[in-house]
Amino acid sequence: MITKDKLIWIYETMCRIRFFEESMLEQTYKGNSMGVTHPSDGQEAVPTGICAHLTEKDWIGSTHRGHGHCIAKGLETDKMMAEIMGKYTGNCKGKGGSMHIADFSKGMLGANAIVGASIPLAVGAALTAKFKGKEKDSIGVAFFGDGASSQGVLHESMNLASIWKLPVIFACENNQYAEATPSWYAVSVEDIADRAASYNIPGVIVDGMDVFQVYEAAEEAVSRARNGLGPTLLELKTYRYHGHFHADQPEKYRTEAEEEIWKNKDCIKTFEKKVLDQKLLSRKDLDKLKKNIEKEIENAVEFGLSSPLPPTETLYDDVYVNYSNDLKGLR
Amino acid sequence: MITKDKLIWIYETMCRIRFFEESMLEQTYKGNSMGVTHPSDGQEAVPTGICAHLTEKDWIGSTHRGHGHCIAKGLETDKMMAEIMGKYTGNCKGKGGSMHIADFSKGMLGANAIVGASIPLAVGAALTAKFKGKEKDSIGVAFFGDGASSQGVLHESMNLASIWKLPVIFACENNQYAEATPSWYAVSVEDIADRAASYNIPGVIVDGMDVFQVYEAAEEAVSRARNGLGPTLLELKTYRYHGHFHADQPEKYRTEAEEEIWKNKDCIKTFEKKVLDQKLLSRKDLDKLKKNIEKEIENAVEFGLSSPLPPTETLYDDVYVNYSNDLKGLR
Amino acid sequence: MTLNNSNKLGPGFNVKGTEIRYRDAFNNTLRSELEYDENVLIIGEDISGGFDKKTKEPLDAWGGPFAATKGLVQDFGVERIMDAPISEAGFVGAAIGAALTGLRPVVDLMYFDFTTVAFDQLLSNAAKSRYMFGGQTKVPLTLFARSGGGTGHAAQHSSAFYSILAHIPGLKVVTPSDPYSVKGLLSAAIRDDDPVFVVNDKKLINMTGFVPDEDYQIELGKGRCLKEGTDVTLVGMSYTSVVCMEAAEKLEKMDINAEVIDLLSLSPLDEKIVIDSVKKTNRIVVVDEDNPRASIASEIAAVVSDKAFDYLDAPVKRVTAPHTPVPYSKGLEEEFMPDSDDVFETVKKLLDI
Amino acid sequence: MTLNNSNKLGPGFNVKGTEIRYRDAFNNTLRSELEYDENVLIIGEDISGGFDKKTKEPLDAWGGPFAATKGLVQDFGVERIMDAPISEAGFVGAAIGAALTGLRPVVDLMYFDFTTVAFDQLLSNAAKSRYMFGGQTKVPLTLFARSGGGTGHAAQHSSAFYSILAHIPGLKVVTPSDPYSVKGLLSAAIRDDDPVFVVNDKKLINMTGFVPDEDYQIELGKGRCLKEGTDVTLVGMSYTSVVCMEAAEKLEKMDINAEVIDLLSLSPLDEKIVIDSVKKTNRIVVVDEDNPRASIASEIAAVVSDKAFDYLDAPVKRVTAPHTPVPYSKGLEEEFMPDSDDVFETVKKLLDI
Ligand SMILES: Cc1ncc(C[n+]2csc(CCOP(=O)(O)OP(=O)(O)O)c2C)c(N)n1
Ligand SMILES: Cc1ncc(C[n+]2csc(CCOP(=O)(O)OP(=O)(O)O)c2C)c(N)n1
Ligand SMILES: [Mg+2]
Ligand SMILES: [Mg+2]
Repeated sequence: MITKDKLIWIYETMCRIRFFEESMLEQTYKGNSMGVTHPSDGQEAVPTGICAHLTEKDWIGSTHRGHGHCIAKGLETDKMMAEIMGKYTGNCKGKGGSMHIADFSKGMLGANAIVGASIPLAVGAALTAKFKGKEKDSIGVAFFGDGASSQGVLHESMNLASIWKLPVIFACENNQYAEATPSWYAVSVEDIADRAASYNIPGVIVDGMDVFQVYEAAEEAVSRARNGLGPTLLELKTYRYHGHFHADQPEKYRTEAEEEIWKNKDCIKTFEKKVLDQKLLSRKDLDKLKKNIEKEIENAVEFGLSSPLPPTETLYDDVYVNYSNDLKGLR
Repeated sequence: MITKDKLIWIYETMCRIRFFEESMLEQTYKGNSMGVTHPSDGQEAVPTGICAHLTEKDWIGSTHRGHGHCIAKGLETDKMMAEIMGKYTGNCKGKGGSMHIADFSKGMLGANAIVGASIPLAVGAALTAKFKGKEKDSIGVAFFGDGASSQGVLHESMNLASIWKLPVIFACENNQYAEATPSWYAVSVEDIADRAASYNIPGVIVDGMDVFQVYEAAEEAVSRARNGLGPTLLELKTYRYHGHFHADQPEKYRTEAEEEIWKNKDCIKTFEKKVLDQKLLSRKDLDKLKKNIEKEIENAVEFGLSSPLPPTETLYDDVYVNYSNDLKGLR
Repeated sequence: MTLNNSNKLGPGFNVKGTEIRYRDAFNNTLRSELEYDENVLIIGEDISGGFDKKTKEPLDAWGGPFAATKGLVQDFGVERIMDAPISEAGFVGAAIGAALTGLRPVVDLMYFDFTTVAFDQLLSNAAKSRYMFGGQTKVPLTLFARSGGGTGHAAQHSSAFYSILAHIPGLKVVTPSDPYSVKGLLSAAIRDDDPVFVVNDKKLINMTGFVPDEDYQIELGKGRCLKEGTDVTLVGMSYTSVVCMEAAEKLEKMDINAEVIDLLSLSPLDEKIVIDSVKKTNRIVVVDEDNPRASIASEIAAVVSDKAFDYLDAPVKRVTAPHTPVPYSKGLEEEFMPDSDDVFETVKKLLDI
Repeated sequence: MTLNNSNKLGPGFNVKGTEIRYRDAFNNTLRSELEYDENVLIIGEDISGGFDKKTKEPLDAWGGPFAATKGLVQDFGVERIMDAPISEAGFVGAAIGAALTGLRPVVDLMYFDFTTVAFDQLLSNAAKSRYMFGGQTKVPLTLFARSGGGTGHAAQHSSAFYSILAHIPGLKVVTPSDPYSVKGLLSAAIRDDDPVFVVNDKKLINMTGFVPDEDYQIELGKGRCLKEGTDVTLVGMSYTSVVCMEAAEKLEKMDINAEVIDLLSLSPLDEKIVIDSVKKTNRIVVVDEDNPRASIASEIAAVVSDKAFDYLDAPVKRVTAPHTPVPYSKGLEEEFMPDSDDVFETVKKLLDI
C-alpha cells in the first residue's frame, strides 16, 4: 500500500515535471534558453515511480532528456529553470544548461549529453556504496533510453555491476525512438529487458505510463539492491509527447494514431482516474496540488528570468580544484 | 560427410598451427623475435574447423593470439615466421610482428592487439559483401576471446550485424582465461553463446577441442550467412596449452588437474583416434602428413632467420597512400 | 561574408557557379560523390531518420541533425544511406572494415564531440592499419562531424579538438571554411585513399558563398591565401578563417595590412604557405578555436619558430580558446570564443600600436 | 643512469633512502597511499590476476602485467584491489562515478594505448564534470598506464600520445622520469582532487635510483632542472629526460654545457622553468617521444617563441618521434626513437659546430 503522502508526492512530482517541461519549452521558444532542450513530458511516470523509493543519499545518472529525473530526485525547479536560462543562480551557475543539470547534494550525478556515458557513473556510485558498506542507504540508478541501449558501455556496465554485485538499477526508458530512429529499427531484440539474461540479472518489462506499475517494479529492484542482491534491468515502455528536442517535428516520423494510443495512457490522467476511483485522493485535493505546482513553476520562470548572468570571469573557474597555471593567461 | 581431402587439410592445418606455435616459442626464447608472442596451441580445432568452410574471398578478423587464424586462413608460415622475426620478407615487411600479421590477399584482415577492436572490422567486411550482393562468395568471421566478450564493441557489433542482417560469424574462443583472469570471474553469464538471444540471432555452444563439432557448427553458421540469414554467435570452449604470452607462467593461476582434463581432449589426438578408428585415414597417412608439416615449419624458421631486415628508410613508408608533407623531415 | 574572393586554389572564378549555403554545398557534394563512385556509402545516426512502421521504408525525416544527408536516401536507397544505431565505435569500426575490403564509406559522426566514443577505432585501426600491415592495404574512409562553440550547446556538444586528430599519424584532417572549400575538400576527402576527417564548424553551416557548379577537388595539404598583406600574417582554419578576415578588415582601417592564411588542411599541413608568408610579414598570429595546449596553434608556432626563425621580428602569438571546456551561458561562451577583437588587440600589441 | 642527483624538488638527499627500481618505487607508493587513505582503491585488468576456482580467493598471479600491484591484494583484499573485465570504458566510467561520490580510485590501464578505448569517459566525463556542473563536484581520480616504444611491442602497444591528454582542459598529466619522481608524482596524483594521468614509460620500469624512505609529494605542475648549463636548454619528459642527460654528457665532452630540464608535469606545464632556462642559454631543443604534430614539443616551442622570444638566439628545435606509428622490427624501431645522438647532432647544428 502506498501511503497518502507518497501518493501526493507522486502526483505533485508528475505534475511538476509536466508543467516544468511545458514552461521550459515556452521559454525556449521565446529565446530565453540557448542551444537545445529535450522535453520529457509524457514520460513522467518513470522517474517518479522510481525515485519514489530513493533518498538524497541515493545517486542517479541521467541523460540529455534529464529534467524529469532531476525533478523526481528533488532538485528545485527554480534553480533548474535558471540553469536552462544560463543564469548564475542555476544549479551549475549557468555553465551546464539543460543537458548538464546536476545537484550532487541531492544525489543527482548530472545530466549527460553523450548518449550512454552516464551509465557507468551510476555503477561507480553503487561501487562507492558497496565499498563503504552502505548499500542499504545508498544505491545507484542509471537512466538511459532505448537509443542508448545500443552503446557498448551499457553492456560493459551491466557486466561489471553483475560480477561485482553492485546495488544499481539500469532503468531503460524505451520511448520508442532515438531522435527519429524507431527502436524496432535500431534495437535487435523485441524487449530490451530480455538482455538482462546476458548478465545473469533480473530483467523486467514495465508499463512506463502507469506510475503504479513503475512504482512496484522499482520497489522490487530497489529492495534487491539495498539487500546486496545486485543489479536489475528495468525496461519502461513509454513515450515522449514532444519531438526529440524543442524544434523537432515528430509528425515527420510518427503517426497521429500512434501518438493517440500513448496519450490515451497518459500517466497523470491514469493516476487521477485511479485515485479518484479508489477514493484515495479527492478531485479537490488534486486540483489544489496542481495549482500549487503551477504556481511553483511560474515562480521558477520568474526566478530564472530575473536572475543575473554569471560574471564573465567565471569562465575560468572550476576547470580544476587547483592548477598552477594561470588559466586567464592560458589562451 | 567430410571428404578425404578436407580431412587431410584439417589434419595438416591443426599440425601446422601446433608446430608453428612450438617453433615460434622456441625462436622467441632464443631471442629471435621481439616484444611479446601469444601462442595458440591447444586451440587449433577452432580456426581449423571454421576456416575449413571459407575461401580466400571470405574475411576474418583476428586477435593478439592470431597465428592459428592466419594459418587456417591460408597464410604462408614462412612469411609469418619472418614477420615475427621482424624481417622484410614477412607479411607486413617486419612492421607488424606477431600481433599484427595480416594478408589481405588471403582474406585476413589482420591480427589486432587491442582486445575487441577487430570485431567490427569483420562486420564491415560482411557489409561490403552484402553491399556488393556477394554474400554467397564472401562472409566475415570475427575471432575473439572470452575476455573480449566483455568489450562494448562486441555488443555494438552484434546489434549492428543483426539489424543489418550481415553475413558474419562471431566466433568466441572461450579458452577460460583472459590473461590470468578466469572467465567465471569476468563474464557474468555461464555460456557466452546465450548472449545471442540479446540480438535475436542463433547462439551455439561448441566443444572447441573437437574439430568435427567445430566443423559442423561452422557449416551451419556459414550457410546461414551465405544464404542471407544473418549472423551467428558461436562459443567455442577451448584451452590454451601455454601461458597467456611466451613468458607467462600459467601454473600460477591454473591447476595441473585442469590442464590435464583439457589436454586429454587434445584436438589433434582426438582427430587421429577418430580417423584411425573409422579408417578414414591410415597411421601412415598421418605420419607422412605430419612429417611434411614439420619440414615446412623448419623451412619457415630457416626462411625467417636467413631473411633480411627491413631497410631503415622504410620506417617512413606506408603511413599514408599519399601525403604532401615529407615524413622524413617531419620529426 | 564570403571568403573565396582571394582564393588561389581550385578552378577559380571564370567558371559558372552559384551563391549557395555551406550546408547545401555539403549536401550536393555528397550527392555527386555517391553518383561518381558506386562504392561510396554513408553511415550515421538519423542520416535519413525515421522509418515507416508498416512498410519499413525510410522517411528521411531528419536527413541528419544538420540535414547534411537530407534527400539522399530517397535517391540512393537504404543500402547506401545507412541509418545506424547509437554505437559509434561499432559503426566506425564497421566502416573501417568496409574500407579495408573495397568500399569507400563516409561516416557522419553528427557532433564532433562523439569522436571520442569511436576514438579507439580511429586511432588504433583507421590510422594504423596501412602502416602496421606493411602497406598491403588502404583505408579510404571519410568522416565528418560538427565542431565548435558559439551556439549554446555547452561542454559536450561544442568541442573543437581537431588538434588531437591532426596529431595522429595515419589520419588526415581538413577544416573547410566556406561553401567553396567544403565542396572541394569533401570531394577530395572521399576520393582520397587515406582516412580523412572533415571538420565542419557549426557556425559555417548557414554561411553562403560562391561555389562553382563543376566538380573540383582541393588538394589535401594545401592552404590558401585569403588576403595578401605585408604587416602581419594571420593564420586561421575552419571558422577562425572568418575571424581572421574580420580582424583584417578592422586592421585595414588602422592602416595595418594583414595577410590572411586559411590552412584548410591540418594534416598534411601546408608549412610552406605559412613560412613564406612570415618571410614577407615577419610577424604571425595564429587564431584557433581549439584549446591552446599542444594544439595546431602550437604546431604553427613550432614550425615558424624553427623554420622561419630568422624572419621573425616579434614573438609568435596565439589567439585561441582558453584551457577550459565550453560553458553554456551566452556571455561566458562569447568570452570563451576567440574573436576578431582579440585578434585585433593582439596585432596592435604586436606592432606596438 | 640515475637522474636525481641534481634534483631540486622534494626533500633532497639529507634524508634516509634506498637505491630501488622504478617499479618498486611505484608499487611501494601504491601501498602507502592505500594505507594513507582508506578511500583509495585500485581498479584494472589482472591487477591481482587469477582466482582460485574453488575458494574464489585471489591468487595474485600477475599483479598486473608490469607487476605494479603485485602483493597488494593479499594485504588490502579484493574490495580495494579490484580485478576488472576487459572493458576500459566501463570501468573507467565506474571509477569516475566512484570519484564523484567520495572514493579516490586509481585505475591501471595497463598499456597506454588502451586509453583510447576509455577516451570518451576521460574527455567527456572525467575532464568536464567539475566545470560543466559549476564546480559543485570534483573528480579525485588517478590513472596510470605504460607508454612508449623501444621494446618491440609494435604499433598498438607502444603509443606515447600524452600530448593528446595534455591538450584536454580538466585533466592533469604527469610524466615521471625516475624512481624518485614516480614516487613523488604518483603520491601527489592520488592525493590530488583533480583527475591525473600518470604516464609510465616502459623503458623506465627497471631503472634504479635513490628514493627517500619518507613520504613526499612532488607538486603537480613543477618541472626540475636535472643539470645546470649555459649553452643550450634541453627539455625532456618521461624517458626523454634520460635521453637529454645522455646527450648532455656527450655534449660535455665537446665542451658544450647543456642545461637539462625535466618537465615532470605536462599539465599543468611549468612554463617558467623553461623560459628562465632559455633566458640563460638562449637556445632550446625539446626532446619528445610523442609524434611531432600538435604535441607537447610543439607547445614548448610555442611558449618559448612567444614568451622568451627576445632571448632566443637560434631557431627552436624539436627532436621527436616521426609522424608514423611505431614499427615492430628492431632496427626500424630504433630509427623511430629519438635518441641522444639525434639530440647531440641537433645541438651541434644549432651551435654551428
Ligand atoms: C554518443 C552520442 N551519440 C549521438 C548523440 C546524439 N543524440 C542525442 S540524443 C540521441 C537519441 C537518444 O535516444 P534515446 O537513448 O532513446 O533517448 P531519448 O532521446 O529517446 O530520450 C542522439 C542520437 C549523442 N548525444 N551522443
Ligand atoms: C583494449 C585492451 N585491453 C587490454 C589488453 C591487454 N590484453 C591483451 S590480451 C588480454 C586477454 C584477452 O583475453 P581473451 O579475449 O580471452 O583472449 P585470449 O588471450 O584468451 O586468447 C588482455 C587483457 C589489450 N590488448 N587491449
Ligand atoms: Mg528513446
Ligand atoms: Mg581467453
